[in-house]
Amino acid sequence: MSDFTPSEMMTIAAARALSNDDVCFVGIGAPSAACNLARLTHAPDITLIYESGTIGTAPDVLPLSIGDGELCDTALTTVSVPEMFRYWLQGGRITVGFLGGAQIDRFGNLNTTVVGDYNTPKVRLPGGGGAPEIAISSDEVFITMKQSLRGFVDKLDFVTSFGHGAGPDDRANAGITTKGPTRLITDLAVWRPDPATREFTVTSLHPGVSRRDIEDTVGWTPKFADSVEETPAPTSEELTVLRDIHARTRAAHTGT
Amino acid sequence: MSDFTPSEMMTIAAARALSNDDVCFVGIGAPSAACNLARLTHAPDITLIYESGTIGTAPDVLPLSIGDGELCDTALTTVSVPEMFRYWLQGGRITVGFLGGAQIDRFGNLNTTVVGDYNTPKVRLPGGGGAPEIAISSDEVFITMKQSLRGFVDKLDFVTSFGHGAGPDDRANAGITTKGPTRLITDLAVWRPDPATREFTVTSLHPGVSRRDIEDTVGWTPKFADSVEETPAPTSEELTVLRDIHARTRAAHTGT
Amino acid sequence: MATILSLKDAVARNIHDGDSIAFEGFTHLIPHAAAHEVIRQGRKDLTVMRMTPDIIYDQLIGMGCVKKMIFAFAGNPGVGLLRRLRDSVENGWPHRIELEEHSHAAMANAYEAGAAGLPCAVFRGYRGVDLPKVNANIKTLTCPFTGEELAAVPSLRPDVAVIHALKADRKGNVFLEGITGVQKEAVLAAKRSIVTVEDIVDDLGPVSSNATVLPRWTVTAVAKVPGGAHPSYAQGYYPRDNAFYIAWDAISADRDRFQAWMRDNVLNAGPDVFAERVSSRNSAHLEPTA
Amino acid sequence: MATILSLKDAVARNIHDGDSIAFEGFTHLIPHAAAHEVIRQGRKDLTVMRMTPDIIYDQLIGMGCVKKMIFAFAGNPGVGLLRRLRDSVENGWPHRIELEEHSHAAMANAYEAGAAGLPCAVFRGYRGVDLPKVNANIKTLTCPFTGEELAAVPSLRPDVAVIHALKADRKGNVFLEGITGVQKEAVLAAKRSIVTVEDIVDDLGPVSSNATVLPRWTVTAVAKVPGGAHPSYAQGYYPRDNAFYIAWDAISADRDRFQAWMRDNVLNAGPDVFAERVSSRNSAHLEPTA
Repeated sequence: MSDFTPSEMMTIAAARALSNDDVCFVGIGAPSAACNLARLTHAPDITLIYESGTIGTAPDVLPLSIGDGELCDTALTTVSVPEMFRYWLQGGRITVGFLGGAQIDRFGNLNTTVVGDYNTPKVRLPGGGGAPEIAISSDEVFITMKQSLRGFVDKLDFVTSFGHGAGPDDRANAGITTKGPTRLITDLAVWRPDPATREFTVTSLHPGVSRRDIEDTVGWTPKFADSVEETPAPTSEELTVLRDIHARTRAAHTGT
Repeated sequence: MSDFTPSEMMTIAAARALSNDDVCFVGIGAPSAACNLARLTHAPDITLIYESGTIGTAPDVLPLSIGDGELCDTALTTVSVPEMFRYWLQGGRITVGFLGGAQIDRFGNLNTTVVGDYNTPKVRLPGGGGAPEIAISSDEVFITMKQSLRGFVDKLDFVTSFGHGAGPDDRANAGITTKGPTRLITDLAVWRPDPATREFTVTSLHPGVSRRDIEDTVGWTPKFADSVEETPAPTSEELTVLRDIHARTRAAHTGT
Repeated sequence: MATILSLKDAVARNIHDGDSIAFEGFTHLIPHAAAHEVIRQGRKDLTVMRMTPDIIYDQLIGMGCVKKMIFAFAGNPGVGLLRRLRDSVENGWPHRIELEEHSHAAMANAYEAGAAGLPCAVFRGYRGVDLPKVNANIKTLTCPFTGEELAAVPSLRPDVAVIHALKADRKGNVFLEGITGVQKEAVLAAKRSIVTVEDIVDDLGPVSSNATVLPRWTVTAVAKVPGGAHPSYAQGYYPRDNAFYIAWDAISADRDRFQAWMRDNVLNAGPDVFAERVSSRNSAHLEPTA
Repeated sequence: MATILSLKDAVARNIHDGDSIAFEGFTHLIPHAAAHEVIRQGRKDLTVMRMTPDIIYDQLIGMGCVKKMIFAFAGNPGVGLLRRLRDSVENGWPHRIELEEHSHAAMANAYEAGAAGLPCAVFRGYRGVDLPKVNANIKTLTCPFTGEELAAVPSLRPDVAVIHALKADRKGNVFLEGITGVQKEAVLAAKRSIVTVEDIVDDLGPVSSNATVLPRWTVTAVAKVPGGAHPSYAQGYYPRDNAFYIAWDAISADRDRFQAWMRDNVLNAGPDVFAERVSSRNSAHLEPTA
């Protein structure tokens, strides 16, 4: 039970949220691991799409980039990037978009653009990439991030992709018809939006995590659901499959 | 010298107007014969594009439709129809668009939509197809039609594709930056737009054709250039190649 | 998610009276067998759309299935006019259909916009011509950067797209190649789709990594109908039956002859006749390559 | 019309100080050798655009070639931030570049609109976010049929597009396959184009009828540079050198180390080094398939 890391728990909890019928727009890092773990365990027919254009891909190792050759080699088909954004994302064919970021606020708005002022940034982050439109065109959005005071902030320096704005009507007011972030899966907990306020609320704590751990790692006063569950610990199958992927991936990426 | 038909002369005169560097958007019928005749005689490197998506095609027989399998089999590549209209035609990559029609006026405006009133037509013609945008996006337009009082009219029943409107400024006024119809090649003559008025003017009469023949087959008083040339008669090579294509085509289309 | 069905069931479950339907296929892969099944099942009041309504729509119109047609070029390619369409528009037989007329560029862009989930398509078109005067669905908008006025048409988002493809695998992933026209766009733009195929195979085989493949979860129903495009063609399977296109001109010229042909070849026939049509024509000189 | 040239001549003839250039390639087929040649020839004041400015733009920026960058995601994929870009933006070394920032969807649509000859791209995007507040090139327009407000950005139409492809034939027709990104759009949107290729062959061979082929008359210059995408990859020729991407983080972390690396591997080298890089890595376990 104690033989897993918070990072593994995060990936495994994210994988469990996916189903066989999902069509996922996968980002790099934890989302890629979670999606492929789901595919290799309980959701063998899940469709994974990377924004490089690969549709229905089934990589044996995790890609370092969103366009590694492995993704194309194992895909059902590979389309151009304009087509990916027009027909597949904007066309409304993605059930789950996965996002992460450098900063998140309690409503699931994300910042991957700058720390500090936009024109004179303290840290120039990579920018939004696909995120602004993944956030509005996917049926729903799952966010995976490790909790930290630097990342979980009261107010974003820049809104790169839209979550729930500041409350229940803000997506509709911005002309957005999709659900937005429905799960925030961290290394400590699973959060879901409060049905009334849309603020992310802890619904499940990972094994061994306390409410105090949550409070110490977010820059606002976190809300907890009326009944907070304990996230089931990783099964040995989940851990074995995940570690095997990571081992294959490390070997492939370091060229050993 | 007399051993050719007016129709053959029309096709051969049209073929001669094409060069090795042209990228032609080919229509069915006389344009297709002219373009392939050019390819098989003086312009072997001409690029022929059919709106079905075939780029750089080199059919051995003339297609009956703009999408016969022969076109795809011999093409450099075949793209989707939306791409054909967006990247290749609208993208400004066509040097010569070929058009014809049921009715033409003296400014090269064409009607392929209806004879009579639009809502209660005497004859419901096929409609514009690709013509409205071929007429505005190709660098220049060649028109091939057989002369007749029914087809060469003083006033069109319907403007399906735009030529020179009613004079020299009308293309610019409609927001069109391309040259428009620069040649009208008929079974009797070659016409070119008057540089000042843009009205089609006879610049070359086919062998054996009189001015009276022209006047008898158009529904307006035709203009002649200051010096009207005689179209050189078909060479034996031109005739042989053209007749060979037609013979191969007839055999293929009737299934014999 | 694709279900593999008989053509009869695929049509019965997915096409209803009053639906808007795109039977697409740009000269290649026109879904004739599926249209015949729709006629056989007596569907009515259909809004049909198609860039190039040729024989397939002449038959639907002549049999009275159509209320409205959205189109750009209505002709028997290389042969002439559509006589059943003309009889409807000019003489009201069997009834007068409503027409919404566009250019090819407009419809190609409108399917593309439909596949892309947009409400309208924007392109450079219709300048100087009369069609915008008779079609209220042609409007303009202005580029906010250059001030250029561009044409706009509503995106096409039919209830059902019907296409013919080369093959599908047993999961329902669909492969097409060659002149692919607007079929992929039509399927992605539609609420439901029916795909007839030459063959259903275990594996789509060694196709290009960029092959035109419709994933099973974008398709509603797949039905195997060998020859189902005839008299159109299926690249690598059988060529276009140009002689039939020429023959249609005479068949369709006369109401009685048209009705007799439809009775013998559609109403009293089934999807199986398509395999016979292409095998009798082509077995001598064409080997399927796939 | 394509001319087959050395890379040196292709760059000298087609890329000038002050040009706007799209070096494209979406993880696959990134034209590293061509960018190195541009650096070697000392081009300045370039406006560079790229959906995903990774190492290739970190190098151009660090060497002072860039005046302005139009981009959507500036990172070393899967590794971290771009340290030369950060040093320019945060510290002004070697000088501060101007940024025009978009999303991937916006840039993909903007290349597509450029290829399509349109002045702007129209899509559903940028809702609720801050980028439109800091980028005046993000505007809106309204669908004339539904009233929906859509995003608009200017189309991207660079002076020069630079891409790496798999092969060309001797006439200059170019073939690419796999993850094709926005390269075809970038070439068709540009005034001029340079294409480096793994090989120049008599005939492109038995490719799919729908293969991604750029006809010779859409390309300005073709140069054979085997390995020219390294550390990116060429499908069927050599894999992505992920270890190099990881190593770049340390090389680029320090100004001196960066300059030494550029001196040894770019300024004092030539296009031939790329073939060595991929052959030494891959000959043991990878056979070119084409």
